[in-house]
Amino acid sequence: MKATYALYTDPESAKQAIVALKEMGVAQSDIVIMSPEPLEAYEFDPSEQETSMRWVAVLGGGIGCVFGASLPSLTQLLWPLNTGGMPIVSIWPNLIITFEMTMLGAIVATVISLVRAARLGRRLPEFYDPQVSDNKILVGIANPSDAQLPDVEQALRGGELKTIP
Amino acid sequence: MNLATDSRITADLLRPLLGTSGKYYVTVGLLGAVTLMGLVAWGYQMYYGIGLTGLNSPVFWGFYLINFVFWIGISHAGTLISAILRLIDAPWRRPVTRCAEAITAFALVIGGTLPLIHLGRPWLFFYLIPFPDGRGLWPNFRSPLMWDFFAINTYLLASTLFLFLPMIPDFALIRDRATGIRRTIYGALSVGWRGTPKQWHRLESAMQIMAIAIIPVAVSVHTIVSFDFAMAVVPMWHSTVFGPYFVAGAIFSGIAGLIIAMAILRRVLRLEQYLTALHFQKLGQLLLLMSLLWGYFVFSERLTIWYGNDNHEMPVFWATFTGEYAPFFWVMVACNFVLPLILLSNQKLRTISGCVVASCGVVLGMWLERFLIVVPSLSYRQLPYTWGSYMPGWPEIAVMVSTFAAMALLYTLFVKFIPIISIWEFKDGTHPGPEPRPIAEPRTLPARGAEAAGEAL
Amino acid sequence: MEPEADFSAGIMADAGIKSRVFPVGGKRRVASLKKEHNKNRPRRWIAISIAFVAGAVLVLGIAGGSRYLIGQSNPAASSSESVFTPAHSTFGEAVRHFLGWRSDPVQPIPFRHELHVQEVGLECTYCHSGVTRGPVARIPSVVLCMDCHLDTATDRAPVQLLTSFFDRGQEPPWQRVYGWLPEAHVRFNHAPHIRAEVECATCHGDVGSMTVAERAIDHTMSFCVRCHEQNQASIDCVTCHY
Amino acid sequence: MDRRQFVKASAVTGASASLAACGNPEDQFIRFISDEILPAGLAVSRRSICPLCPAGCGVEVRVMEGDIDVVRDGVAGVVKTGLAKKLEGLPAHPVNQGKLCVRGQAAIQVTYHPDRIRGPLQRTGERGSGQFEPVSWDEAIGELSSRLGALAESGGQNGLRMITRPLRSQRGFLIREFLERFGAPPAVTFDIFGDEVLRDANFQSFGVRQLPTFDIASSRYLLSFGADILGTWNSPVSQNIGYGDMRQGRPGLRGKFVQVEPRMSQTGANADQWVPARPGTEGFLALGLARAIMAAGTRAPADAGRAGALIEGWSDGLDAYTAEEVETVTGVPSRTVEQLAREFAENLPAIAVIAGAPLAHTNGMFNALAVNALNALVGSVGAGRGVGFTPQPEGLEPVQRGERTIEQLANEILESPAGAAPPVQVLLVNDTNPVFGAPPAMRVADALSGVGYIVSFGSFLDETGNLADLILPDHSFLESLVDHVPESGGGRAMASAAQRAMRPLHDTRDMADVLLEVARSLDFDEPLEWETYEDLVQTRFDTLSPPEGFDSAWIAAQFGGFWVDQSPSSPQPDPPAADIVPRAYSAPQFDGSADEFRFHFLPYVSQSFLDGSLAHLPWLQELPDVVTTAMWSSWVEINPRTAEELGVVEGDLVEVRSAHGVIQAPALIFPGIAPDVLAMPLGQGHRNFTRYASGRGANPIEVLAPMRESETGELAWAATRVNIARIEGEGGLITLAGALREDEELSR
Amino acid sequence: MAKWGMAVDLDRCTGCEACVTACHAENNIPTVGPEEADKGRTMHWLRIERYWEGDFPDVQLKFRPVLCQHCDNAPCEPVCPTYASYHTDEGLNAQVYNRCIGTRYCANACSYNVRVFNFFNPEWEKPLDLQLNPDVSVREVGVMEKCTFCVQRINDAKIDAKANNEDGLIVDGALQSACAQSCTAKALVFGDLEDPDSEVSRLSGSARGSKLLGELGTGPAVTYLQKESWYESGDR
Repeated sequence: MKATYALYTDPESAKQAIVALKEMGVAQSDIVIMSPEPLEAYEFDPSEQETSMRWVAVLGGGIGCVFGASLPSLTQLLWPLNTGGMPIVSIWPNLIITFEMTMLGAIVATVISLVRAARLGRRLPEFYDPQVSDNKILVGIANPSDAQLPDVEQALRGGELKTIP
Repeated sequence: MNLATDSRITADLLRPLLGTSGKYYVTVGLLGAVTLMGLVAWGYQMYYGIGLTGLNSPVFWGFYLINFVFWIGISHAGTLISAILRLIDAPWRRPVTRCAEAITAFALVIGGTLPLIHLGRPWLFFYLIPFPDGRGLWPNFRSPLMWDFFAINTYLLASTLFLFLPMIPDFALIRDRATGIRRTIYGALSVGWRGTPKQWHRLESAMQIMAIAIIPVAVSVHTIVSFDFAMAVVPMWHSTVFGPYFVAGAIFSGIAGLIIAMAILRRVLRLEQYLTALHFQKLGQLLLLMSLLWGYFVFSERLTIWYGNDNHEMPVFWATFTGEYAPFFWVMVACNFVLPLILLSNQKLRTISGCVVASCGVVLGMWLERFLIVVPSLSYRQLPYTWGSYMPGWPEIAVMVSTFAAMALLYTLFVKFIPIISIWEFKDGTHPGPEPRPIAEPRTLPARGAEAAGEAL
Repeated sequence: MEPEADFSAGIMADAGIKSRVFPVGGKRRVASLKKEHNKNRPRRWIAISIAFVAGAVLVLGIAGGSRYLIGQSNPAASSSESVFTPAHSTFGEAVRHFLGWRSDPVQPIPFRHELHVQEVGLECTYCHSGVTRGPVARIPSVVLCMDCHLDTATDRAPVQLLTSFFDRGQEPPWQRVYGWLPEAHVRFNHAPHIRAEVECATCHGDVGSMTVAERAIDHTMSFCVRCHEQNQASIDCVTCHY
Repeated sequence: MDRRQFVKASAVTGASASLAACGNPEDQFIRFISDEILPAGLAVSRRSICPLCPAGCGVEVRVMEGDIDVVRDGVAGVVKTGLAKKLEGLPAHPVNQGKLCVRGQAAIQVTYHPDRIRGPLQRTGERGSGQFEPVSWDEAIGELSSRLGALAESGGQNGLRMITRPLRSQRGFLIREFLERFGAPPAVTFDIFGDEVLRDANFQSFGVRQLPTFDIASSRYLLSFGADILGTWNSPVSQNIGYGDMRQGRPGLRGKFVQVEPRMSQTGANADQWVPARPGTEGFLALGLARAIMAAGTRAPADAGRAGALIEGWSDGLDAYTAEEVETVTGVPSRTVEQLAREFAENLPAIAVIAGAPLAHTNGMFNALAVNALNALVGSVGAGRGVGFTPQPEGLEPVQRGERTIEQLANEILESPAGAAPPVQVLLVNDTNPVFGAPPAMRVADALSGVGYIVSFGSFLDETGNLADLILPDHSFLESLVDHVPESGGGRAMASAAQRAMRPLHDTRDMADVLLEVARSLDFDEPLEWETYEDLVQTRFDTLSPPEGFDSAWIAAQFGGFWVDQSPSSPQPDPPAADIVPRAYSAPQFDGSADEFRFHFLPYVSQSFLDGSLAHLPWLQELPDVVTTAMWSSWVEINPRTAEELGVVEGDLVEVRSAHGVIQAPALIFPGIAPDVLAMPLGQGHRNFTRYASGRGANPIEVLAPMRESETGELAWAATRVNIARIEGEGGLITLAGALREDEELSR
Repeated sequence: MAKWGMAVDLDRCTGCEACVTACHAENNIPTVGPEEADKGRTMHWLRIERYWEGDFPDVQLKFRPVLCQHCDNAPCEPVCPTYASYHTDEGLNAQVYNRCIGTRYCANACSYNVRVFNFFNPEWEKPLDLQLNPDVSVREVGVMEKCTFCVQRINDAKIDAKANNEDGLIVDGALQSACAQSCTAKALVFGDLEDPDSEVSRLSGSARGSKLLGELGTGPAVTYLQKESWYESGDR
């Protein structure tokens, strides 16, 4: 694949490049940004500030809760043992199991949603530059059309320009 | 954003992963051998029977469960603390969190093994796992041991993930510097991390949610551990204060453990500038707080028992207060209450070494506390005819020693493969705002810095 | 906020120099890293071996020492050299018992059940006389066999083998086909099952049509429990385990 | 894994382990055809008689099929046979009515004991070295016969002696016949803690040389002077049964039980009132009560009849025994004396019992006579009146014990002139252990070493058996025909008999049959007319009148396990015509001066081991003594105050020293003992008695002085004074209990 | 459905300990030897507790046979994670050896401390093993065990009754635990508490009856009939 990008040593110039790209009409979603740190304060990509992860967690918790509540109760009901006059299903202990399962559900769901949302767990695409972890900030676009190319390079001039043929 | 600082941080924190001295192998070897000793002792005990321990009637529980409670307690250092610190977003948390969370993960693994060693027939432990077998038999969910089973496994999984997630960017960082097999491994571990704003943001919010979820789990775990005792009608076990009492104690010993670990890391990994006096100051204050809390719990527990003057509980009370177990009791009070009070309440004494000394005292004291909870109560049960006492057998001692060795071993290996301080979080902490910070005047390099690269650890 | 400020200052302090000390660039770093490894390799093995020797000494030291201090005596140790564990004679046996593996019985004489049941028309209880009265079905004594075989089928090889056992005053070393491992703690009683008119075949398969009896049915707990449930027999644990 | 290991493994994992054999040919082993067909997996019940004490309780043996190792013509293999699995009381038996005591329950271990002698042995090493080699029965019996034959020819019949425990079976009769017809003196019976004093006293008071049978169940007052009626003495099971009913068997009526003794025994622990009296003054106390009763006028001296007449001053109301006098002599408060007297006279039928230590003083006979008189005074003597005597079946009366004591025998051997032929050429030892049981002062061990040839019938290598030259191991009682004539415990004449309950495990033979075989080979002038011991027992039993439904008492006896005289009332023999010599109280004499030896030493018959003959049974070794909860050890009981004063705490090793010996044992703090008394159980301290008892604890007999009861010459084993000192060393006291007291501990 | 229980008349009990050995013989209970006994690992399912009261000469000794109380609300049952310790329909606190993994939690929870643990594998020096009762399994190392009220006898009696009695019920007295059978003073009485006419029901209803550690609310099936003093009773 082709890509054109520049590496910046400081967030400011990176931010400027992004603005420039936007100005020349590149959609935010097409701009590829990689940074060694969150640098959330710079809001490289305002569109990414929204997430539904906490609701996923709640859902996961719900599933865990149901499981945790049914596992002991059902086994106690379906395979009852004489408890010497005590109730077969013991609510209080089951609450403990339920609680643990709920939390487990929530946590697992969070991780799964993270993997999904952050597109983790897949092979590294060619379009990546190890220097990002040398504290460079990468700004660029994938598969620029030849028409765009000069403007893009113009927009990215602030940094050390690179292209992937 | 400052390139020089960032790369210096990167270099400092990656140093242990790069150089490996002979000392390191010797350490690992020794620790491995001692750990091995514990396993050997366990095998020997399985062969001849649990009778090799000092356990007897009436003291059916001994060192194994004391250490179980102890390590589960230690495990409350990490995740709980770092979760709280994350939520209140205390900036000084950044260098601390990972080594704290690592303690949790390892302590849980060790603590979780001890009940198995404690079993009379460990090879049948799978009876505890709820799975549909042909006999239509399920574990008994009424048993506090089952609650333990669930709670500890939940906690272990949760805190492992909690430890793992923030490591991903660092893995990516190492991936980009490594070659060959290492690159593949770290590449796999970094699950294709690129550092896009989306990834960063999702990671941050995931950590937020996990932090919220994991605190109640941590609290529940040690509460349930306390239920192992509180659910039995044994003198001085059957108590409502046990839940919070244990949780407080756990965090207490956890912080102490964390302080000791940090002090060692600081010295060995040359992290003086990352784990500074400030951190020990903060943790010291926390430790002092917990010490007071612990003292409050002990007082209210003891007072209630004493005032209630229950026939069956008083023998235990007096045995620990003035009787055969009194020495342990008073040493415990000294270590857990007096010593921290002296060392930590005073700004001058709350130095790094002061904190470490106090922490060592607390770890000892908290171990004694668990001993005093388990043994005296079992020695003095309701029927005086059955009273007895307990003396550990050699496998119990061997296993106990090896648990500490195992902790050190796991930690040593951990710091060898993973930066013990979260690099990206630390960097992130160094420049919160858009406008770059002024760079201080260049100063001459301290002599130590030069050879640092060569003989790291 | 006071402490944070001077804290970060601690980091920023000598930032300038650091850039010179550690020039950016992963590759070089990796190279030097490799070098260090080569440098360490010989030292490493020496170190490891030393460490393990030291460790072993430590193991024995602590184990033996504490044992001496506490004066642990170990009766089981002295009395069970001959067996693998106090509970099992060999390691293999321990594993087999744990996994419930049981090798098939090897019978000294190929006793033909089908012949005796179908052609001769004997009842099971003729030989296995214990079932109606008590727990044990019992493998019949050779004496019972000789009731008939003193003069029946004396020309057949198996019968002659049988007779030779009898003449030596010995039982043929029959091996049990069914039965539970001691760890199962099962106390089974045939009589009530017979009274409840449970067919022999229900639990033993159609032995009447086998030659040498084989373990046709695996007596797992689920097998017993299912049948007990179907027939409203007690499934209380201590009905069988005590 | 060889066959032995396989059997070992199956031993570990129990009966069902034969499974382990499946499919592993190396685990196959030869199985012989069994000659005993039992219902598979089912129990059959057979009868037997417990031999461990003279009570003679009937036993129901639970027998089930099992595998035993055997060697048949050189081939090792296993064979199915009936094995005794459990002993229960025989429900119909008049003595124990289906109950069995702790020792009877453990008796089964005698048969299966790992250290049982498995065949005849011949000494190879030095005498006492314990080195033996197995020999065949023919050789062994041949050896014995030839030696006896030689004796007979040389006219030295006197050189054959026999020591046996008191036997109440026909074996006693056989032994008497054997020795008589051989021309040897009668057997010496050895039973150091026997009740001869009481038998004599009963003979003088009531004309019956026998231990009494108590009707405790219907009595309202039970006053015991040192008698361990609920533990070990006389017929404990029947007495326990009676005691239970006395307490709670009669709605609305609960008898009172008073125990007089300086050290609280298991029996004393059950008393409503426990009265410590100075050792040896029990008789004085009894007469104090008698005086008070007579003074109260409820009873006249004449009521006591002959028994009273034996006490000096009885006829004129025993003025010398005022309550105050009693207090000064016995240490029992005069208030208590009057109270006891009142209660004893008011709550009839009332029983006074005396046995054990009170009779083992120099004035034991007087104590016994005093208590007999007290019984007679309140009219509780006679059939169905509290204190009775079980009539003995005519023709089956057990042999009275020989005149000579072990001590006399020992002296005879030791005093024989040096160089001369030893007076005892052949010594037969049957089921007794004088080397362990006799005080060193009697020098039994030395004497035995001077004996020409010692033959033991014992089943175990004990101290005496260790000195033997030839060991002809006897069957265990489960393996042999047993018979017994109970001395007490029932209202009517009775005799028990039972065939063997199981086949012999080892290559052993019944002592009686061996004697008969030897006798045959010796051709006496008047030979023993019985082929086997069974013949003998049968002929003897058939002299009894068979109960209806049976044509012979022998069959009846085997059928039910016992025979009971059907005749409506069994006659009491008349008192002897001998003239009456009244006795006056004489203070008990003690060996050792009170200032040098501060403490009375009180050895007592152990609940588990009796006189030590049961110390080899692991169940009894691990049985926590009910009063002290001690196991696997022996101990010295000390009053807490004394211990404090001596600076001794529980478990300390102490040295008990008398003028005749020293023993070491751990101290045990014992609130129920007088400050000037030390007590110690018998049974431990075996030098050589199986893996379970050897070298364990100390033997109190070793410090006993050879004091004698003044009239009968019996050993006064309670008349030794000792002192005690704490010494360095490991006490080795093992107790089960964690605390002495309950309420005090809990409300501390 | 029966409910098995026992009455212990402390006024009859003489501490003769016949029950203790009878229990050993019936239930294949091993002896552990002096070293282990010293560590407090004896295996008695039934023990006779004795307590001293007062000081010489006014000293008294109390005996109290203590065996598993087979509580209705047993502390040992819920704590077992594998249901090895559970409650049967007939009110027994059963112990299922093959299900036991040896957490020893039940032994802690039991306030009477009547559960014993196999710290080592039991050993019977041959030929002592020939005496083992085939009706009772031999427990191996790492397994908790306890008084079963002689469940093997209960099961046999039930099978018998089903086969032989027309109503299929066990006759009172026909079934006895080993300890009760041997008890010389008839202090131990075993039977069915559901059957109002049984000896044990009658005794359990006695005015002298009390439960051991009753204040804990464990609901024992064993009733202790307290010792009387002579003056209270006497002639009534």
